[in-house]
Amino acid sequence: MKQLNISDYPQQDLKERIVNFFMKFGTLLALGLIIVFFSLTNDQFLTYGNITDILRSISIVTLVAIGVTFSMIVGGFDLSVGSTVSLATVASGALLVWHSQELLVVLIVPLVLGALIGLINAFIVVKIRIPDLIGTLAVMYIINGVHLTYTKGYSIYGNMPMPDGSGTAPGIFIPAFQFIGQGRLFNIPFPVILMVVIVALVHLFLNYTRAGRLFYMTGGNKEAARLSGVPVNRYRTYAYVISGVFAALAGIVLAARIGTGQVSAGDPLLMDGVAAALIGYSVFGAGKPNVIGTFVGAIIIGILLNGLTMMNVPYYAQDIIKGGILVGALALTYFRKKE
Amino acid sequence: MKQLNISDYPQQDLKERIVNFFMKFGTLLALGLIIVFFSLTNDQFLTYGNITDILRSISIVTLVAIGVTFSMIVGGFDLSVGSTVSLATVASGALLVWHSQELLVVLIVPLVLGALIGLINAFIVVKIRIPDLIGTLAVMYIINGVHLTYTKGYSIYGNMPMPDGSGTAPGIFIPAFQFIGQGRLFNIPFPVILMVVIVALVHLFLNYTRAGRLFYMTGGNKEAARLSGVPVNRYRTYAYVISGVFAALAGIVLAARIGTGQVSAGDPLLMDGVAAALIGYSVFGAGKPNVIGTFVGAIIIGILLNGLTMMNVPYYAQDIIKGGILVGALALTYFRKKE
Amino acid sequence: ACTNQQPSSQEEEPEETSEETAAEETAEAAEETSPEQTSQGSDAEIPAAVDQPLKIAAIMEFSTGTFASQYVSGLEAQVKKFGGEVQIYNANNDLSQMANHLQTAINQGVDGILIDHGRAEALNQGVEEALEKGIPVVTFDNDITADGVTAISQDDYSLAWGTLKQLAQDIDGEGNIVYVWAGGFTPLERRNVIYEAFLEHYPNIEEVARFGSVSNNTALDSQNQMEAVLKKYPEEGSIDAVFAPYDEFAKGVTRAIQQAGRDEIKVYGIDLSDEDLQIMQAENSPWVTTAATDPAEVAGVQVRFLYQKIAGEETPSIYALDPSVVNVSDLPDEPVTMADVGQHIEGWGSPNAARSPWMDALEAKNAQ
Amino acid sequence: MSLLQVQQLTKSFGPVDVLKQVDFSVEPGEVHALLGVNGAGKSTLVKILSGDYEKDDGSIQINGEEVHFTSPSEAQAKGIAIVVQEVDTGLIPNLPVVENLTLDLTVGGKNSRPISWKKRRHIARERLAKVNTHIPLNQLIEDCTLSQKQMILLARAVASEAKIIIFDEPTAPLSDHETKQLFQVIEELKTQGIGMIYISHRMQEISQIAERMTVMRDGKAVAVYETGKVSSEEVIQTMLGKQLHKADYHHRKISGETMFEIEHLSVPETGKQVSLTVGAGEIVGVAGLVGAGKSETANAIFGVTNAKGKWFVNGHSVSIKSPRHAVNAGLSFIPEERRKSGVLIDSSVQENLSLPALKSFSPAGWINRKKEHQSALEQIEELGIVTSSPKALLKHLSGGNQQKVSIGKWLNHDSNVFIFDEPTKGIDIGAKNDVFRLITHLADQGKGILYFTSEFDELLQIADRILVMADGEITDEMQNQEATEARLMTAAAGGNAVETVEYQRLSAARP
Ligand SMILES: Nc1ncnc2c1ncn2[C@@H]1O[C@H](COP(=O)(O)OP(=O)(O)OP(=O)(O)O)[C@@H](O)[C@H]1O
Ligand SMILES: Nc1ncnc2c1ncn2[C@@H]1O[C@H](COP(=O)(O)OP(=O)(O)OP(=O)(O)O)[C@@H](O)[C@H]1O
Ligand SMILES: [Mg+2]
Ligand SMILES: [Mg+2]
Repeated sequence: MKQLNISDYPQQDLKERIVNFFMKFGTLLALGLIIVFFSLTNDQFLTYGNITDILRSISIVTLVAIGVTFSMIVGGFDLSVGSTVSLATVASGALLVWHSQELLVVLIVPLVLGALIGLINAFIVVKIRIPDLIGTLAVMYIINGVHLTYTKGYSIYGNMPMPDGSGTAPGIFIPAFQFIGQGRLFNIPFPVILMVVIVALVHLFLNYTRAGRLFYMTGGNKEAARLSGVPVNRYRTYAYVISGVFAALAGIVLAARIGTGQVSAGDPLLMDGVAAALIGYSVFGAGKPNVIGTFVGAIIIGILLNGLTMMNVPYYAQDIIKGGILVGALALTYFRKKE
Repeated sequence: MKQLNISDYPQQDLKERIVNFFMKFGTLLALGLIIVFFSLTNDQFLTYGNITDILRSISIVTLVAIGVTFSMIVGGFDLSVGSTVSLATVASGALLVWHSQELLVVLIVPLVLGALIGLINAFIVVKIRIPDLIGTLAVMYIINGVHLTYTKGYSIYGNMPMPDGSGTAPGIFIPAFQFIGQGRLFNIPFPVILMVVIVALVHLFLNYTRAGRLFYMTGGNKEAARLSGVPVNRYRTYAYVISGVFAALAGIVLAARIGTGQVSAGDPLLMDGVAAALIGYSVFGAGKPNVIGTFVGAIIIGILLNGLTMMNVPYYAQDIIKGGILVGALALTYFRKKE
Repeated sequence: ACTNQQPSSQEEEPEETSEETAAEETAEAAEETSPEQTSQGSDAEIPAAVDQPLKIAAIMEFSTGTFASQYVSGLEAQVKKFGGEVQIYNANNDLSQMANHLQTAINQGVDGILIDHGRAEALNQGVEEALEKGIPVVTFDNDITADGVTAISQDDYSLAWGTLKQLAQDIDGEGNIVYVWAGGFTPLERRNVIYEAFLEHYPNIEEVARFGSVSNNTALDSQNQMEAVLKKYPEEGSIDAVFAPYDEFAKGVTRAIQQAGRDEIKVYGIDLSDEDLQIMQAENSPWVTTAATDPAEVAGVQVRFLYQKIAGEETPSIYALDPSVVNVSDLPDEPVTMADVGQHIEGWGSPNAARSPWMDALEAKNAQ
Repeated sequence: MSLLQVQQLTKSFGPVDVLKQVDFSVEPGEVHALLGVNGAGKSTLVKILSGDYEKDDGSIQINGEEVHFTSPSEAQAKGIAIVVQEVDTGLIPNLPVVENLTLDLTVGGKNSRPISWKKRRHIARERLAKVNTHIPLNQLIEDCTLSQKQMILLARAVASEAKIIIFDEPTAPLSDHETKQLFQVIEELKTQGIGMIYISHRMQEISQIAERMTVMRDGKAVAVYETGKVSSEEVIQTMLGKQLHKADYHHRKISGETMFEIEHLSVPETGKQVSLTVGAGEIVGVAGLVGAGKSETANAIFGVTNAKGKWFVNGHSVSIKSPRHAVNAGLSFIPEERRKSGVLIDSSVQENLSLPALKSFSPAGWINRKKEHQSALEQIEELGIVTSSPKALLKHLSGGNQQKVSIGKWLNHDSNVFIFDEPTKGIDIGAKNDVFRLITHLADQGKGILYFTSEFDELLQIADRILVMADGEITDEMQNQEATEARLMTAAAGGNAVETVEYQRLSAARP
């Protein structure tokens, strides 16, 4: 066995070790400090009720962020997720209210739409080779237009008057559907259970299945992956489809949560989803997209919103803090990276 | 002169020539067809009044898009321009209304703020080396927060009640300032003159000066430019600063146009500015950011908006067309590009 | 084509109406003018200027929310009844776009312009140009004061005061309230003025929390933020009421309270739509009171004023619709829609405001 | 029956024929070496065998079975493994060593059971043990040294249970010690009946482990020899297609003035120090094997990397912290990776040519386009650049012409010292001669030339003085007349070279 070459692994001095520590645990440390701070300033912060509320409030963003994580893992980017959420929200609303469909249909159609949007994105990015950011931006425009055109700009709610004036819509948001967004199992909000299960499943999928690792390989070095026999374009396509499906799922949960097919409801989720996924890079010094990191990122954003609202900080000042946290997390990831 | 090497430049067959023609002139052709179509369907479309109106309506977007073009030329991206526009709009409003400042101050302070934001972006992207998209996204958050916090979420208009309840604001939007957005010189709207002059100047600057050339060289191949003695990081910094200044200028024109320091007014400009700059890639088959192309891109977007509105197409359906045009223009640029 | 005599007729009118400062009086006056016009007008003979398919432009600052949707339906319905065609120009919250749209409409040579929200500074220039070209303008909830423009409003001040008065009565002038608000929107800023005055007027009412943001997902944001506030004040009775002066706020807040089971907290909102009615009428709904005007009716009045202008009739320069305070307790148990709120709430809607006698004939003619 | 039988294999890239009817075979338990100058087509041949490229024509048989690969996985399925020349195309930089070592299990594995990382680590450790190496399994590839990466690729190939393993210059980045380990592994594989293709430029190694060798020249397999039955000189002559004459070198008169000098330049990547001098009008060649650290040294001299040391131009001390400083100090640099750092391929010929001296075309900041165009035309004429016009985009030029532009752009600039790093890489023989003519011309004008290359014959052809670099340090120095291929080779291989005093001093100073 060869001896370790000392000069290859120089003794880290204290400073370097501190820097390394912060790169690895800085984000979690920040999260911890935030939690400590909020629980000191407010004794209601660490109650069971508040914790489940925070988790419930981030469940939708987390789903979107997981989709974004997938597209980032294969080295892409999907800006169309926000509009896909909107489309799915409106689609499930329309199916329930305008067409009185049953639960299964209401769940499947939006998911299929999400997958379809993913395929369109993949076609544009993988096949036509338009850079991901720009291609998915264009798709975002188009989907926004489509869903607004479909509803003529109206939001959809139970027994609404039909936009074309043909009387009252026949359907309502049925309780079985609303359960997805508002129900509780064992006193835990259903969307929280959904989120945690999905985070766990995706984590297992990405780390313990062959397919999961192939996503990472595709993103890590497309050429090397191709030479190792990975069908990289297929996996890139999968990633966009998965991104679309997760956005659609988020849209369904959103519709169930607000009980309305609200137009453009998904728009604000894009930025938060992207932010969560990016903050995730820095968790455990992963330096790459990962679902646990994404989850932590979503939690940080959710906790900030909750805690700052409790402290009566106006929403716009919260943006400053959100941006600052983002820069901090990113600096941890990128500053020490050479080249 | 040496002879042409025939095998390097094989005789193009007809199909290839057609494809090349479309790559070069496809966008302009599309613009032409759009104009013909609208003028046939609406006899008010090609009136002097409508044409100047279209130009005036795109003047603000064009200024933003020129800034975006600069960041793209050096191979970067600036997502913070929209929020910079908002900040500049609010800043000039506040200076006029809350502080009754004179014209010069009202012009200079927002521009300085824009330059400052550019420096922050450059610091984050060039120095800390956070990827441009993400870094400027974070800055976008922060600036949004800052400008909203400053106004406490209020829009600023002449003699408004002060947000802190201390009576009525002393100042108004003075006519000299409003002239920037609403005035006319020789029966041409002032912002149109401003826009055309700036497009011309920037075009000359980028194509005929050393500095302009070095911007392109920096973006063309950072490493090669650096090895040729170009201070690439300095030019990247300049580009972000210029981007910030143009966004601030757009904010000033916007404030003068609407006579209000409207919070978040710049947000919608980001997407349109980016879209205009990207469409510009395909104009004359340039394949790279260029200010004439950007101008054409802004004109296409403006004409579409104007013409479609005249045809009573709802605004959301216009998004579909905008997205479609974007994909088309991009496909022209990228589809034939091999790896 | 049809408006050349109009400016002269308008010039006399404003002086008369502007003396009647109180909004309510104006409203009455306007209502009363209708029968008068019957006698002076031409026994339901349709004026030539309006007896043709007119092109009307509606310039809107935004169209999100159910209020806007129902307002648009109201516009379309009324214009259609008159045989015209209305084109909606939606600026999507972008004031400069709104100014552009106004210009586009003028270039189009429309017969009349309706403006919904927006700010005078941005639109004055366009409005003046329209008036110069003889295109009549009627605004809604906007601060344009140009001569010849009829400005209707749903009177944000009375809206806010109406619902706040109810709030104060219900909690007996004493207690902790939560305020949902965001700046940047004229109606909200106006309502805020009344709110500040309200706090001064009732020193024993204390604002314990304030939040709010207007996004594309206002209701959900409000819901999440209200949840945080509820968690901060977990004891029953620590919050007595929420003032949510925009129905998207009220929806989110209501949902948060319902899901937290904190039914003791009551919500006082502004605006009303079919969806809002459903939420308010739900069992044990915390949303007990709202102050509102009927958006469709606002639209109807606005259109009718415009047609009167086109027909060359005199119209007031300002007209404020009477808001009504809708208490759930005043509504019956069965679900009510916007169409029949009037049966239960006194003064809801004023279907005859700004109605000229020929309008019935015109509507009848176009119904065929 | 041969394990692998290649017949009449043909491949072209566009108009360029890279492989011309190549015949080639490998027996079980045999190491078959592939030799040839740069660009002879060795890598292309093995890339076809490993499924990276598709063949145009000809036949490939494995154990007599005709195969046609359209993707790397097909080749893998037929039992062919490759250790690629460019290690970075075989590894995923942001994933840990363990995962890269067991990549085949991820890609090719059939079972759908969850991955057990414990098992994977175990396998990875075993695989590394097989090649006698130890690398921390959780380390990311991007943090690995080049030799570690090479060993990982080796370990993976050995573990693949392939019938045929291809090594494309495996020892280039390896130390002597690691090379020995590799050879042990290869011997072991031989006993298992595995056939191996071994590409290397090091004659010594080949005679040590190969049974047979095929010499390639200009896309053709020109000869097959059995090792031991042929002299190195004969092989080299076959490789080059001509006798290697030093006669090509014309002794030039050099004034003896020192033009450029560096002292104790610490090169960050290699961790070594370098000192050298270049006289006015002198061409100083720096010879070294691939991976010797030449590019790193050249970059450090030009201020590309943040190196510390002393620079003297014309006897004046200058401080060089960035390429900009170097340019201002009168240095010019033609980097090895032309497309990456030498030229702007999306810009026009004219823009490339005027870049370093742009100031002289734009006295007041305003570019005199006429002058720029005129100067470009002159340059094109003088350098013999084949282009449709100065406005043509550089990417439409052939490699040799791109290289001429990469050199030509410095000619406008008032430079005293030219640093070339593998200037003939990827260019054909004609262009190569043009480049040599140019370099000699510059030297004749009294410029100092520093020429880094791993093509020793080139130095024999044009360098006045030759320094040899091994492992980041200068290990030998000779005048052109004293130089022989053998001496260069031994010094470059680092092993039993005549170590200079400087070298010993520095080694002693190292911790
Ligand atoms: N993808 C490609 N496209 C065009 N030409 C190519 C391509 N790959 C290789 N070539 C050309 O084919 C020729 C042979 O290249 P190859 O890499 O096989 O040489 P080699 O013998 O491996 O040389 P070296 O010793 O430098 O590795 C070279 O002239 C090269 O420029
Ligand atoms: N990607 C890398 N990671 C780690 N070390 C590297 C890497 N690339 C090069 N090195 C180190 O730098 C030294 C020099 O490498 P390089 O191949 O650039 O040398 P060179 O002499 O210029 O060879 P070439 O003939 O390929 O130009 C090697 O010994 C290697 O240890
Ligand atoms: Mg090779
Ligand atoms: Mg090198």
